[in-house]
Formats: sequence, C-alpha cells, structure tokens
Amino acid sequence: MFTALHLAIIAPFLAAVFVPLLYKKIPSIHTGWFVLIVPAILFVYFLQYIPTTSEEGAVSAVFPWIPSLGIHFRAYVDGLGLLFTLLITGIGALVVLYSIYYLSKKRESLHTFYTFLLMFMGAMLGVVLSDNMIVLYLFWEVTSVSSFLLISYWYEREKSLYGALKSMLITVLGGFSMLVGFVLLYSITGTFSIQETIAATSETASHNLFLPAMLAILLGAFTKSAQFPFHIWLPDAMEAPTPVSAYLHSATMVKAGIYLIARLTPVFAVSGEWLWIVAGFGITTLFWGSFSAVRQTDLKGILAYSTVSQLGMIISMLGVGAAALHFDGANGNNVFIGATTAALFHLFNHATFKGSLFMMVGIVDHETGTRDIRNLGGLMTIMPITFTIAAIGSFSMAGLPPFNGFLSKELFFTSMVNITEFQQFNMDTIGMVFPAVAWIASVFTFIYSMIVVFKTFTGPLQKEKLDTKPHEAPFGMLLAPIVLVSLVIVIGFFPNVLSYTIIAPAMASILSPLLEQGQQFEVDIYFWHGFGTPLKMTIGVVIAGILLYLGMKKWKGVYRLFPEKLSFNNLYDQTLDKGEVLSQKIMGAHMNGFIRNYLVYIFAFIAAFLLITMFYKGAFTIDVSDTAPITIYESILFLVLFAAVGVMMFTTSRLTMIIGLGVAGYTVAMFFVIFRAPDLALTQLIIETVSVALFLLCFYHLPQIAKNLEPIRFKAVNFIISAAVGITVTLIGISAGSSRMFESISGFFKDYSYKEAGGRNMVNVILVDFRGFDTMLEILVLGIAAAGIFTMIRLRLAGRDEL
Amino acid sequence: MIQGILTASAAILSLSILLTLFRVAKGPSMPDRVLALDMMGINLISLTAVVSLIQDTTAYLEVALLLGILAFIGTVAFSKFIEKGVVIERRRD
Amino acid sequence: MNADEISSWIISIIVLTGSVLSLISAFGLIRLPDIYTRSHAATKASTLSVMCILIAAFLFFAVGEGLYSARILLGIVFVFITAPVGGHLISRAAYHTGVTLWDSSIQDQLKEKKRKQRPSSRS
Amino acid sequence: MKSNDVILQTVTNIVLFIILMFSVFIFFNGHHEPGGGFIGGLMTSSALVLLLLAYDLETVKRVLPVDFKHVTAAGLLVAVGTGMGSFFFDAPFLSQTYGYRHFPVLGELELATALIFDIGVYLVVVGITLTIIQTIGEDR
Amino acid sequence: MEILMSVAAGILFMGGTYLVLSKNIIRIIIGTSVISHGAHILLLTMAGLKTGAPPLLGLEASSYTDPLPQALILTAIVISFGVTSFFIVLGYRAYKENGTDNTENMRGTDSYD
Amino acid sequence: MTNLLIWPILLPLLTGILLLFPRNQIRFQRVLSAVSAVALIAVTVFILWTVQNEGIQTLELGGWTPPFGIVLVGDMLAVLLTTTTAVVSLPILLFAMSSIGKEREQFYFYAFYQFLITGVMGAFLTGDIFNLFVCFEVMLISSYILIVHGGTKKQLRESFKYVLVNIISSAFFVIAVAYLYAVTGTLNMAQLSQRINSLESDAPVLTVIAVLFLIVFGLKGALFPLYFWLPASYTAPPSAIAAIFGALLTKVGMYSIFRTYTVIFTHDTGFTHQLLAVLAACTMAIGVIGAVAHQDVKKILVYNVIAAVGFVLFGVSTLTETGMAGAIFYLIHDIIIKGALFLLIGAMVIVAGTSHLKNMGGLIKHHPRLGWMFFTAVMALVGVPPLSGFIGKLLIIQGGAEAGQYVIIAVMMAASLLVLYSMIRIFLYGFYGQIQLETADQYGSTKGLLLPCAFLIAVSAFLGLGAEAVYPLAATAAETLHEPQIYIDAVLKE
Repeated sequence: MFTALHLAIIAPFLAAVFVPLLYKKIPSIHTGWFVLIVPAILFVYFLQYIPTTSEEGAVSAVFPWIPSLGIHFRAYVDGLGLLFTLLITGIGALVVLYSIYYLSKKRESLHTFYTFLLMFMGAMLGVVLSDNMIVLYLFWEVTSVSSFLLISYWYEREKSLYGALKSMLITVLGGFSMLVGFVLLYSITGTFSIQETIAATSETASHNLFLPAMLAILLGAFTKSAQFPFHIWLPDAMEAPTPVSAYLHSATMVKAGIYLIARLTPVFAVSGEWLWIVAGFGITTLFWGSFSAVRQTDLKGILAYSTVSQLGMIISMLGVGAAALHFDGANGNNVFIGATTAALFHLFNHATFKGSLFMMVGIVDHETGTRDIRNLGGLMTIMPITFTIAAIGSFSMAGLPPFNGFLSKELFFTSMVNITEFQQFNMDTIGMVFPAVAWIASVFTFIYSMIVVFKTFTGPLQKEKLDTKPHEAPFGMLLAPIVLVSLVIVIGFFPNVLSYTIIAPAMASILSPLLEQGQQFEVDIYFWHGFGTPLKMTIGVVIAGILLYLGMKKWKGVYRLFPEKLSFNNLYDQTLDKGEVLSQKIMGAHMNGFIRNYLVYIFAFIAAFLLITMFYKGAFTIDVSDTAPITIYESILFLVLFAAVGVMMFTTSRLTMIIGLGVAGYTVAMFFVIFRAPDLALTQLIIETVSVALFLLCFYHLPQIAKNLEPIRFKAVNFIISAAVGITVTLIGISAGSSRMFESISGFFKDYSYKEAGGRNMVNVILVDFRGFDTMLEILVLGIAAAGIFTMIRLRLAGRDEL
Repeated sequence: MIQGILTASAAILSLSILLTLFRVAKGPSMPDRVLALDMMGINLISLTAVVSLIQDTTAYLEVALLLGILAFIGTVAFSKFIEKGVVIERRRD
Repeated sequence: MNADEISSWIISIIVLTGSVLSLISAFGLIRLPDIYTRSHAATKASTLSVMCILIAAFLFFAVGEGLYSARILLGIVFVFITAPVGGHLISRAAYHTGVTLWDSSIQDQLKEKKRKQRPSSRS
Repeated sequence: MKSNDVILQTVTNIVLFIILMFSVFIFFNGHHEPGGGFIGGLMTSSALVLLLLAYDLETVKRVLPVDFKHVTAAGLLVAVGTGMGSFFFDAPFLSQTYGYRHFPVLGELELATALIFDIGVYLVVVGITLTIIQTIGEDR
Repeated sequence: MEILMSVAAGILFMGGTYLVLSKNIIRIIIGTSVISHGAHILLLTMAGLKTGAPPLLGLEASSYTDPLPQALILTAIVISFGVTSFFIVLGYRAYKENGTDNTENMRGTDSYD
Repeated sequence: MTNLLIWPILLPLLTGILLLFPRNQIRFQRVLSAVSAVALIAVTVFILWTVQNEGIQTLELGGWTPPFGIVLVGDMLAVLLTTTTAVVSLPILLFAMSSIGKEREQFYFYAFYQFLITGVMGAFLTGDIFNLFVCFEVMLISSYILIVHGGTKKQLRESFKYVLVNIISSAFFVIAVAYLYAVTGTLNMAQLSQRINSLESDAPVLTVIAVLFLIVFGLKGALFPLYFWLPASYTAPPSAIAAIFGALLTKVGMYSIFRTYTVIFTHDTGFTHQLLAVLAACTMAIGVIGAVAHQDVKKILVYNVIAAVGFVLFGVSTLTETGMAGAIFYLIHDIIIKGALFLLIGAMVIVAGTSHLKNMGGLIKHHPRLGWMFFTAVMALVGVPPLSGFIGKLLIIQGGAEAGQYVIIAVMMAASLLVLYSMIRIFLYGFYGQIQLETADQYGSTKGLLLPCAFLIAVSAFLGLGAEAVYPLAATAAETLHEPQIYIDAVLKE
C-alpha cells in the first residue's frame, strides 16, 4: 500500500521534478520560495507524529517494491527516525530560507541547485524512515550522489570538483561495504527488515558472519559520518555553497552514519568489538577533529573539523551507550543509558549551533568576500547581529552555560566517566583513556570556538585585505540563523522540552531490548546536577582553554610535528595519483598494441591452462585398440604435410609460402580422400585453389618479406609457444579420441537419409536437410564476407577526421 | 597380393609427391616451384585414382577429375602471376 | 587363374608402371639441371603416368563392376589437353622472367629472335 | 607487356565447356553422389575464374553483364525462401520434402525441395566468388 | 592412425601458430589458414577414422564412415574460406592504408595522459 | 505458432538480404531497417510472453527430432536476452541514422547491422553446439566488417588484430566441438547435458574440454587473460558501431559460458567453476585498472566493458540460483546501459570534438541534457539504486555469499568503486570543469542523438524500479539453468 507516509518521503523528489519548470516559467520569483514550501509542510506533517511515537511506539506502512527479493519499501516512523526527520525538515526549511538570500537568482542556476537539494532532502528522509536495509541503502547512495552534486555545484572551480570526488569516493566506498554487510546479515537472518533483524538478534550473534557483517556496516557508517581516518572528505566538501554546508555537513548527511549506528545498536551491541570499535573510533575522531580544527585558517575549515570532532563525540557516546544493553532493565542502576541520552541530545544541539555557525560564516563570506581568519577581524561593530549569532553558537559549542552545548557536554563527561565502571571487555582498565581523551579534546574544542568568534569579530579591521566593503547582512539572510540560535538558548534553559517528546522515544528505539511493554525511559536534563566530576572537568576545560588560547603562538609549533606527507589527505591523493600511474604502468606493460605480443600471451595461456588442467586431472590416456591402421602412403603423405608446413615456416619468399599453403591444402584434401570423405575433398580442393588465387591477387601489391627481420630470441619464443600449442592440441586429441564414452548419433543419418530425406549422399542430406540451418547461415557468412570485401575496397573514408 | 601392389603403387606415388615437394621447397626459381606444383597435382590425380582402386569405390572419381581441372587453373594462375605480376587483368591491351 | 584375376593382375601392373613412371619423373624433376629440362620430366613423363593409372582405373571399374565411367574418360581427356598447356605456360613464364638456362645449353633461339624484335618490344 | 595468349585462350574455350558441364552434373547429382550446391557453385566459379585468367575483367563483364552481388543476395533469398515455404504447411522452418514425378521425355524424376535450397547455395557461392575476385581485380 | 593424425593436426597448429606470431602480415594470414586446416583435420580425426565406405548409400556397403563430422567440416571449411578471403583483403587494405606490412608498426598510439 | 522461435532470426536476416539489393536508396534502407527493428521488439516480446506462460519453447528445424536435427530452444534466459537485444538494437540504429554518414549508409551499413543481430539472435536461441559456432561466425563476420566499415587507418589497423584473434578463437572453437563430439558423440546441448550428467565416474578429459570451451568463449567474451584484443578494436569504429559492440558482442561470449557452464559442464564444478570465479575476479580487476589508467573517454568505457564481464561471470561461477539470477539480471542491465553509455560517449565526442578528457570541459553548460543523461547512466552502471545495475549486483553478492566467495565479493566491490571513479571522472572533467566550448554547436550538434539515449536510460530505469516485473523472469531463467533436467525434458521431450 502506498500511503501518505510514502508520499511524504518521496515528496521532495516529486517536487524536484518541477523545479526546473518553475525556474524557467516563473523567473521573476526566486525559485527558493517555491522550494521552501516542501520542507515546511513536511516539518509540520511530521510534527504530528510526536504524540504517536512517544505514546504508541512505531508507525509503519508497507509498499511492496520487489517482494520476490524481500525488498519492501516499509516506511517506519519511530522515535529515532522522527528525531532525524524533524532535523532534516526543520533545518531544511531554514536552510532553504537562508539560501534564498544567499544565492543570487541572476547569477546562479538555481534550478539545478534546488533540484539537488530536494533530492538530498528526500534521500535523507528515506534513509531515516526506511525499515528495509536495501531501501535504506538506496536512499543512502542517493544522499552520496546528491551531496556530490551539491559540492560540485560551482563546477568550474577545480577545488569543488576535487572535494566532490573525494566525498563521493569515500562515502560510496562505505556504501558498498555497508551493502555487503547487509547481504551478510541477510544470509544469517534471511530478512532485510531491520526490525526483524533486531528481533532475531539472539541467533545472529553466534554466527561466524556476524563480525564481518558488523565491520562492513560500520565502515559504511564511519565513512558517512566522517570518522577518523575517513574524515578527510569533509573539509574539502566545504567548497559547496554555504547553505549546503550548513545543511549536509552539519545537520543531516553526516548524521546518517550516526543514525545507522544508533539504529543497529540492538543488533550488534552484544559484542565487545562493537563497544570498543564504535567508542574508540568516536573518541579518536573527537580528539583529532578538535585538534586539527585549531590549526585551520579558513572559517569553514574550522567548522568542518569541528563537525568531524562533534560527530566523533556523538558516536563515542553511542558506543559507550551500547554498554547498557549488557544489563537488564531500564532502572536507575543502569547508568550507561545516560550515554545514549547524551548522544541524542547532543545530536540535536549540534544541529542547532553548528547550523547557525555555518550560516554565520556564510554571511561573513558573503559580505566580506573572504573566510580566512587572517584577513578578518573587527567585524563586531559592523555586523552586530552576526556577531551575536557567532558568539552564541560558539559558546554553545565550547560547552559554556547557559547554552545547550553546556548541557550536552556535561552529559558527555558523565557518560565517559561512567564507562570506566563497566566491568566487561577491559573497559574498567583501559577504559580510563575515554575520559582523559574526552577532556583534552574538549580543551581544543574550546580553543577553536574562541578562534571562530574572536579572530573574526574582534581585533583590528583589515580593510585592505577585503574585496568588498563589509556591512550587515539583509534581514532575510539573518532570519534562519537567528531562529537556530534562539533554539540554542531555549533548549539551554528548557532542555526538557525535548525529553519526552523526542529523546525518550528515540532512546526507546535504540535500547529497545531494555524496555518492557509500555515502559518509557526517564530523561531528565538539568543545569545543576551537583558539583561532580563532570562539572570539574568543564571548569578545567575553560581554564586550560583560555590559557592555551592566549598562548597559542607559543605552542602552535606542535602542528609542524605532523608532516604533511603523513597526513591522510596526502595518503588519499597519493593513492589516486600512484594508483593511476601504477595502472598506467600495468596497462602500458602489456597493452602495447603489438598484436604479436597479445597472441603470445593468449597462446601461452591457452597452452598452459590446458596442459595444467590435463596433468592435474590426469586426463591423458592413450588407447590404440580402436584405431585405424597406418599405411605407408598415409605416412608419406603425413611427411609431405610436415614438409609443407616446414617450408612455410622458414621460407622468406611470399610466393613459396603461398605454394606451401597450396601443398598443405591439397595434402589435407588427399587425407580427406583417404579417410573416405569425397565431398570434403572436392570442397577443400576448390577452396584451396580459390584461396591461393586470392592470395596471389592481393599480394601482388605487397612487398617481399624482409629477411632476418626478427631476432633469434623473438623466433625462439615463437617457436616454444607454437610447439606448446601444437603439443597441447595433439595430446588432447589423443586422449579425447581414446576416451569415447557414448555412441555417436550418426547412426540415425545412415538409417534415415534415404528413407526420410530422399538422398543417398548422407553428407549432402545432412547439409541441406538435417542441418540445413547451418548451411543457410553458412552461406550467409559467405554473402556477408563478399559484401564486406566489396565495401572494404570501395568505401574509403581515410583522411577524414575520425574521432 | 593385388592390394599389395596397389598399396605399393600408392606409396611410390606419395614418395614422388614428397620428391616434388623437395623441388617446391628448394626452387631455385619461382617457375621451378610452380612446375613442381603442377606435377604434384598430376601425381595427386594418380594417387586419388589408386586410392579409389584400393577402397574399391567410385566415389573419388569426381575428385580426380576436379584435381585435374584445378591443377590446370592453379598452374595458369601461378604462371600468369610470375610472368605478368597480375593474375587477373582489368583490360588487356 | 580366371579372367577376373588376370584382368586384376594386368590392371595392377599398369598401375604399378604408372607409379614407377611418376617416380622416375620425380627424380627427373630433382636431378635435371634447369627448369626447361625439368619441365620435360614434369609434363611428359608424369602425363604418361597419370594416363596409365587413369586407364587402369577405367578398366578396373569396367571389368569389375561393368561401370564405364565417363568421369575417368573425361579426366583423361582433360589431362591430355591441359598438361601441355600448363607446361608451356610455366616455361614461358620462366623465360620471360629471365630464369637462366643451364650452363651447358647450346641453343636459345627465342633469345635471338627477341633481340631482333627489341626495338618494338616494350618489355 | 603485350603478350600472346592464343594457346591459353583456345584451350580455355574447350576446357571451360567441360568444367561447366561437369559442374552442372555435379550439382544435380549432389543429393546422391559427392557434390551439391557448394561444390557445383565453386566449380562454376572456378570456370569463370579460368575465363578471367585467360581473358580480362572487361571482356568477362561484357560476356556476363550480371551484378554478382545481386546474385549472392538472390541466392540467399532463395535459400531462406525455401525455408519459409514450410510456413504454408505449418511445418517447422526449413522442412524439406521430396517426391517422384513422371515427366514426358525425361521419365521418372525425383523432385526435392532440398534441390531448390541447394540452388540458393549454388547462387550464393557463384555470386560471392565472382564478387570477391572482380572487386579485387578492379582495385587499383 | 588417429594418433598420427592428431600429431598432424598438432603440427599444423604449431606451424600456423609460429607463422601467426611473426610480424609480417602475409605470414600471419597464411598462418591462420594453416591453423584452420589443422582444426578441420582434427575434427575429422576425432570422429574416428574407422574403415568403412564413404557415406554414400548407393554403395551398399555394410558400414559407412560417420557422415556428421564430414558435414560439420564442410561447413567449417566454407566458413573459414569466407573469413580467410575477408582477412586477405583486410590485410591488403591495411597494408595499403598504413603503408606497412609489419605489425610492429601497426601498434597504434596509446597515450595515457 | 509452430515457427514462432525462428522469427527473431529470420526477421533481421530477411531484412538484411533485402537491404543488399538497393544500395543507394538510403531512405528505403533506413525505413526498412527501422521497421524491422520495431517488429523485432514486438516479436521478441511476444515470445517472452509465450515462454512465460507456456514454458520453454522449442522449434525443431526441418522437422527432425533432436538430437539429430538442429533445434532452437527458447528458454527464459535465451528469450530474455533476445528481447534485450531487440530493445537495444532499435535506439542504436536510430543513433546511427543521424551520425554514421551517407557513405557508410550506401555501403550496406544497415544490412551488416541486421546480419549482426541475426547472428546474435541465433547464438542465443540455438540448442546445438555446432550451430552455435555457425551463429558466432555470422555475428563475427558482420562485426569484422562493421569495425572496418569506412576503412580509416585506425579501423584497418585495429580490425586486423581483432579479426586475427577471432579467427584463432574460432579455430579453437572447432576443435573444442571436435573433442566434445569425440567424447560424447552428440552436438545437441540437451543431450550433452544428459549424457555428461549420467556419467558415473569422473571424466577428466571432459574437464579439459570444459576449460577449452572456457578459453574459446573467454576469447569472445574478453575474459582475463584473453581480453587484449578488445580495447583498441572497440574504440576504432564510429560510435554507433562501438555501441552495438559494447552492448552485444562480449555478451554473446558470456552467454555461451553461461549456457555451457550451467547446462553442460557441471560434472567437475570444484575445478571448473572455481577457475571461472578466479578468472572473473581477475577480469574485474584488470578491467577497472585499465579504466583508471586512461584519459580517453572511449577507452575508459571500453575497459568498463571488460569489468562487467567479470561481474557477470562471477555470478555464473557461484552456481547458486540467486547468483545466476543476478548474473542474468546484470547481463540484461549491462546490455542496455553499455549501449546507452557508448551512445552518450559518442554524442559527447561529437560535441566536444575530441575524445580526450584533457581537452574537454564544461560541456554541461551547452549540453545539459546530454550531461545529466550521462550522469544517470553512470549511476546505473555503478549500481546505484534504484537504477538497473543495482538488483543484479545485489543478487550476485548474495549468490557469492551463498557460495562462500567472500574474497571475490570484496574484489567486486573494490572494482565497482573504481568503475565509479573512472566514469565519474568523465563527468567531472568532461561535463564539469572549465568551459571549453564557445557555442553549443562548435564541433557538432546532438540533433537526433539524444532520443535513443533517453530511450535506453528509460529502459534502465524501468529495469530497476520495475524490478518486480523483471526479476521473476530472471529467476525462472536461473531455475532452468540450475535444474538442467527442465531444459533436457523440454528439448528431448522424454
């Protein structure tokens, strides 16, 4: 059944079809206004699911796509899906609004932009609302593709293309891997439905494909969510127009990986590998992202690495949260549940503050013409509203109260500290790393957050380095970020607006095995939760951060310790470059256009394959019992044939060679006579004669064969190869002739040639009657050949410029 | 006995074919080779006839006749090729 | 020894003669010094040999099966007509392409004739 | 070089006749004795090749003003057409049949549709050989 | 005899392969013809060279040679004739157009950049 | 309805013969061949419908019962492929009409095209191994001529190599048939299957013969390590011809491996099919390596043809029903999408005036429709759902997983990624990038070229989105291959 829900998911695609039309027909109105309707309506539409998911659980509707393969388009709305859906549509609407002012309707080809954007939006909805893995994969790939198109939107820029290609290669690599993972899961469970897979967890865990499937799927999630070391695509993806960055690279696409990990937690969380890999990669990424962000000079670069880092943080929390599933029940003792809460909460918060920051950067870029912090400064007075947005966003990102970032940072620290108490998989010992790294990373987070605000807006204004005269952006452009920062503040003060509407249902999806029927997770987020370790850590972060920020010049040399050559970016570039060079070498080494070499390989392979098979299988047999006797004249004729071949092989005169061919052909005809095949002898004789005549006709024009053209080595190779081929043919011939296993069907022809077909010459009867079809096609071959020769000689387009 | 003689004849004929082949291979001039080829064709006619005697069948008589025809055509073609370099002329002048 | 056997013997003798003739001509082809002498061996002797054998074959089927094969007769006629022409063409080709005579050749009439014609010849 | 081909041409005239007769014979005999469309066709074309050898392209074209490509196509059409004849009897494609019929003068003769098929083969073979040789011969 | 003929086919294949592997167009074309001769001989041999009358029912012999392979060979011969003649002309045209009969000079440029 | 199965062969054959007569009447040639191509689609679809409803169709040519006569067998695999062939042949024909040029049209281009289709159809439908050889030859000789059609230097040079390799492979085909006949005494595929499967003991010589067949068909189908001839010869002829080659020629070789390695040679799968799997993996690898190495758009695409061979044959080698259904699906997809891509690249080369990526750029500015069609086609090729490549790939992976070939699955996914990389480069540097063209029709126009491409892409989309309609057919086909007894019963009627 195709329901309204399905329609809602594919609505952006449908709308995308009309965008070019609107762009062409109604050029006076910015196309964005039409597009804005779509996410706005969808947002409202999905809001109405909040009561449903928080009270009744999931809603689903099935539309059979390829039922015979178990691929159903099962739209499935539960807490987790809804959280993402609201982000996608909500932020989507804001981004479209922002883009209306950001992209000029005169200069830009808006129709392609909005088509891609809507495609992307639909794909994201599909990813988070599909229960079937294959359908999920479908939308997953479409997000990769549409993000590729969005990144390369300014297609004349070299860097856009580079970034687009990079993001596509890495995310599609992950996509493929994920697909394999899904197939492996399918071969365990026999279903593509995620919910059914979750239900079958008990049997999957012990299967030996469980771990490969998990790793394959994680690779998909990590590449999409830009986890270390696959994060390298994200900074380069910043070549996209800023609305795209704000949308894809902060709020939606990169969170698809998080979605996937969250979604599949119930399936995989039982294994310790999951815990370690997910949490480990997350925490590594968190550190590396924040550490790298500090050294960036491009504002968007900072934000890109910051996104990488924040994604790592969310993923590490999800990984740690999986520990909860090792306990029964959702009671207060199960402290690990809090990590999941934190992950989801931060997911939401990150979308709000990072979205606003990206938009802020876009505004700065738009109004000043640069995003380089070395050229910026002193904009506070010129762009006060923008400054406010930047400050709120950054402080939230840094984890300062009273913004929502502070709350999630606290929760994060709590969960990191808690995990050290987990008694399994060495978490209680090596697990100490988690809080330590988390704290260090947070310090760097604090630093780059400060850089974003203060390097841009304070200090001297460097007018000479700016292309345009900076001024405050128009209100329309500011509207979207203002909405977002208001959310930052509102949630900061009233975090529990989200608790039971969105976060608890989403947790129910992730940690479903912990819940009993009708039960709900308790989610309470407070500003003040005691002067515990987390708060101390935060205070430490602020102090260390301020110190390091102020003394940055002194320790910046640390970054030079990491040589450019060892970076993953360099690895990627080198892989492509070296890969290309290597492949050119491989191809150049054997595909050199010299037909003789090709033939040497081909013949050598033929002989080798056959001989190896033959001796490996022990196929060589000789059976002389059923063979015809050899007479003298036959053996002499054999010698004639042998001699003729020898003449052809070693002569250098073309005429001698043709004569040799004639002799060989006539000898073959003689063999046909001896072996009782008069028709064959007749045909062979005439055809040989006509062929010789043809050779003579054509080769009058050709030069004599040059003597000693070929060096000895060349000839020796030829000889060895040809001898091998000859031996192979002979050996197989002998053994095939010696192992006849069945009676031939030819008795039939003897019996029926005259009776049924009215001819006494069996060969002729076979040719024109029993196997007349062969003959018909055979004369067709002749006819084509003749027409072809005619064409070849008459039609000469040489000298034309052929492409 | 008769079979024996016939087989011996066939062997002798094949032998002379082999000998003519020596001339084909050695040359020295092109006409030598063609001449040898012509003779080989004639010997093949004989051989065909003998083989049909050995096998006591008339099935190969067409072959013998055809060989005659073709040996002739072949000889004509080769000698024209040697003499004029062209096998088939567009127009004789 | 009945009539059949006698005829068989005769036939086989003719066949043997033919084949020996062919062998002799083959030796001639190898041993003789230049193309013009070889062409004698190749055309005359082997024509005779093939005649012998074809006639023997004709007799064989005529006597043995009462079959008077027109094909063999046709073949005989054909070889009879074409063999000399073939020899002629080859020798002519040899001469025109300048294949030299044997050192011990005494006479080359065509050469003298050609020399006279040279002014008009376009060769 | 202008050359004198009287001997060759005279012999060719005789031999040609023999070969053509033989080829027709071998063609019609094909169903029972060695021979048939291929061999008959090839014989005929070798006769024509001999003609070309002894004379020249222009002469032969004057004697036989036929486009041999069309002969080829016609031959194919005949062969395929015989096959399609079976459609009218709801028999599988290429079903052949034969029968004996009394003709005045000639007496009892076997008539086989296979022979028509063979005529197609014959035409194709003649057509292609001559097409090829003429085309190459005319090439400069 | 079958073994001898298998060897004969092998020799034809060897000679043909050797010719095909050289650089000269003429040798290559002739080589392909030789190879197809080898294939035909082998096809005949593989069907068994049992003595018996030629497959003509008029001969009223007690046993006949297997006619089916002969029909197949006939088909194969004719096809290879068509293909060979095409190939001859192709070689000739290729020589004329490219001005060389050496396949080493017929590589064609294959640039990567 | 007796003669239903002959029509896919007869229709192009008759058309081709008729086209041999009026050489200079281009209008007549065009109309007749187009009408015939449309009729061919109708006929093949009708046969498909019949086979789906009534099971395997056979036609005993000449009325001789198999195995003595030649029998045409329309099982689902064959019929699916004939239908696909018919579907792909029409748009390429239309493309040729607007791009091939008057001289070529006058010299029997359409006739040769029809004969090529005849051969392909025959190869798909025949149930006799020697007849398969003959059909191959019909197809090959037409392809020889089409490659050299026009006689430019490059065409002559490359076709010489192409013809040479194929003559050799044909010779090996003949001896392979000879060996098989010697051992089994029959030529009919159904009977071959029956006889070989009835063997009690193992027959090592049959394994050798199976490998020989693999080599023969591998040469035609460009299997590693026998693919050397392919790249240059597919880039030599004009785009329309390259398109029909890329769409069909290697596919016939693949089909033959498919047929022989599922119906006939199943006696020693541990050796033969493992060999096939390894070779398939190598083929994928070398195909994508070649595609990455080149900057010439035609070359890039041509090497992708080789990679696709590996994908399909890997599916075959699994011998699982899923894997084979996937291979069939992928085969069909590949015929369509390779046809489309060759046409698109052809159009691209026409408008860009060069086939080298370095000299292209920004084509999307003036040719957006071409660009987006190309992008879609690339996505379909890579296997981005819901386009056609995906289902096949998914099923092949599934089949591979069932057969436990995890390493080759990994190779396959890596190869797919490189396919994407190689093709998307064309898009990035050809359609995107610095604009090189001053005006839309600086070198050539796309007039009449885009409709055929659009048609093929629509078919591809249908194959993906409407997979539910196509998959059961592929599944039926795979079932027939998996259970050769169905095939044997249908042909031999025992």
